[in-house]
Amino acid sequence: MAELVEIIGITHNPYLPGMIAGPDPEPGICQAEADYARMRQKMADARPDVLVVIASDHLNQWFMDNMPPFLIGKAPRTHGPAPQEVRTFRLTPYEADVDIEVAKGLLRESSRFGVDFAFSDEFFIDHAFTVPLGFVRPEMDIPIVPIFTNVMAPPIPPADRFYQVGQAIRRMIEVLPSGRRIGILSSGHLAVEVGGPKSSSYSADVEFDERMMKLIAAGDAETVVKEATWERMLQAGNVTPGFSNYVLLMGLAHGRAPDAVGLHFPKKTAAVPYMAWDLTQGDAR
Amino acid sequence: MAELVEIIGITHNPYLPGMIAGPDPEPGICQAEADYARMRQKMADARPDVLVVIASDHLNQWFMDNMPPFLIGKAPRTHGPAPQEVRTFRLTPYEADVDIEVAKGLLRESSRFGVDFAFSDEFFIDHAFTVPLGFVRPEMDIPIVPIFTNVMAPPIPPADRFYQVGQAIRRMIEVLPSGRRIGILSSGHLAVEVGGPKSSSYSADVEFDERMMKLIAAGDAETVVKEATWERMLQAGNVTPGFSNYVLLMGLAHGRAPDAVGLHFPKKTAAVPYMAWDLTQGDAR
Amino acid sequence: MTRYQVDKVLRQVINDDTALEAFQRDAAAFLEGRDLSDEERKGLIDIDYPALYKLGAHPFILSGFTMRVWPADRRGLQAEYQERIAPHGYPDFET
Amino acid sequence: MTRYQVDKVLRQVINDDTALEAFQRDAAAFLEGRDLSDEERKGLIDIDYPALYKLGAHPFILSGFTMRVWPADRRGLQAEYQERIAPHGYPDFET
Ligand SMILES: [Fe+3]
Ligand SMILES: [Fe+3]
Repeated sequence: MAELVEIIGITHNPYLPGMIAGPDPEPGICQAEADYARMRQKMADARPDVLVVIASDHLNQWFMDNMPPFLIGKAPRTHGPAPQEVRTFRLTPYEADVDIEVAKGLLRESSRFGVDFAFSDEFFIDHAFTVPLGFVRPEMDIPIVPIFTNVMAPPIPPADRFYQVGQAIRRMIEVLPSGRRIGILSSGHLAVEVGGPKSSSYSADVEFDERMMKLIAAGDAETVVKEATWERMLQAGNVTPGFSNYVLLMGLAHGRAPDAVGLHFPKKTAAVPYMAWDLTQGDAR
Repeated sequence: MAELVEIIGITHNPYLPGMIAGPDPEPGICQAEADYARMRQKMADARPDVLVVIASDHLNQWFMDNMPPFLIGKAPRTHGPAPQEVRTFRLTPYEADVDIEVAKGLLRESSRFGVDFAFSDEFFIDHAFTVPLGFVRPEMDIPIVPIFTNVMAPPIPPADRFYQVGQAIRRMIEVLPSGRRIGILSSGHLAVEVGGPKSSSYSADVEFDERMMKLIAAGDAETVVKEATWERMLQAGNVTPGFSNYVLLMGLAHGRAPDAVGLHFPKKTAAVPYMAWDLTQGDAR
Repeated sequence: MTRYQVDKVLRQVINDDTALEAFQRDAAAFLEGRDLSDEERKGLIDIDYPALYKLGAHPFILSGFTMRVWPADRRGLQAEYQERIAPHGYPDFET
Repeated sequence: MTRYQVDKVLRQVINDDTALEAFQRDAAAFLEGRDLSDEERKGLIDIDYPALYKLGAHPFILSGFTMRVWPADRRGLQAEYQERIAPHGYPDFET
């Protein structure tokens, strides 16, 4: 049996690494840096053998010619982000081994737990993976298992399906024959708009951000699922459905309130959330 | 509410159309021709507005770079088979409109019923679709909704998942807002070997074929699911997992015994099965 | 329903340098044979992003495409983009 | 685990006439830069289908590939194929 040791959710805002590294960061950015350093420490303290990373792809790779809602990558090694992302955001590349045994184990168990994962033997990871990995494990020394979710190309699964899939992944991990210590890292969004009329240089909907993070902090998955409809998310900002990955994390945590959670509003970019569940001491369900 | 009016399962053996059209067909082939003419008449009598066609792709299109277990096609029109299939088997092309409203409806409902369909806006249909469509609706005048299943690239979903997905599709159809009359056409295999040591010029495993068709005739889905493991199917012939689509049909029929079922063993090719559930008169569950 | 075909063009131009060059050399030729409406074709050829936005092009790749192929000075393009699409609100971009 | 890369070659050669021509013109050049083991590379270059079968190439596309590229007389190839791979039984072909 594999052991789930830590669940961490952060943003994959591709501007954030540059803002942190840049000259004279504003207080909100310094706060993000400190928060994410804490997340890095948390994951290190949990001593995972493998990081299951749950994130999206920004139509860089999976497209509407064959768009799976949930896909597991199982090539031996992976890297990212895409060249045009490096160009646009000046991102640092990330490379890691894939833990094929765990990837195949999850894939094999998935049907039994009612989830239909697509799989891929040839893929890369875009900034939704490389940005959070760069924050939480810049050493690039822990093998990963990438799980891609469709949050970009409608129709995307509704929030309750993300919640159910999170619960199912938890159960799959619990029956994996490998004795691995498994850390979960996921990235998503709060309210963000890209390519729409709203500016992307601040939270696109502070009310949505505060409301949702409050519900997450309280472990109130039921209300999150009820309120985070496609319509409400889109109204908050046209790429806000990336929020769905946080709902999946709530499912992975079986609805328990996180051990650490926070939200900051830098002046020049989208809100910066974090949430973490520490599971090494056992998890009161 | 849409209405499910007929479910038909036949083979997609790409040699069969040529054997039927060829000079001096043997009695087993004449029998197949008569059986499949009956299936065509049954579907015509059910007067479907749309054919939901459940079949596989032979690595012609979906590959292990992005292999979804279940995918719905929703481009406005489709055609097939692939050029190299036309060349190899001298198949007649098939072209049809796609009923986008029904395709999108199923896709949208799927999460609610616990199925994670991938979707595609750009695809073709290979011989697994065009052969059965050529038998059952050569007029090419009814819009289709193609549902692709992965039965070629392991790991494929186990038989009980195919059964569950069949049940779920039935429920999705029942809640579709469209008032359409829906016919289901599916193709699969019994024991067949391609590219393995066994010859493909007769059933690769008569015992498997007879056993499974007897169980299908009896509506004994439970035993089918128990016995049609990946190992047993592979032992019967290395592409036998295409049988899984018939298991899905049993799920669609909620385990009821078919109204018509048959099996013939031509001398020079794989066994020719058929199964049909007539639902226009209501379905006793 | 040719919205998918528009998105496909946007994405090819963003992701594939050969496609980008072909598009920039002769957009009409690049689009030939594709199943696009006249409006969509014209919108792509003219890089008329407000028109494409209104027709339901995926906003994420539409903005990436526009930033990539915009032929004139790009200072202020972001602000101008937002302002010019704003009247169209939030068109459905499902394919 | 480079079995996927073998299957990818088989499938390209079957599906894509340009790939077929390139493979037939110079198989070694066609395979350059691909992540294949020495055994797999040699098996592909020599069209040594029993070796590829034994290594776990997908039987369905391996036979399609072999029928497509076999350089000699193809009468009897089907029977010969079955006979020559038979000693290897049923290798796992999961990627
Ligand atoms: Fe994103
Ligand atoms: Fe088949």
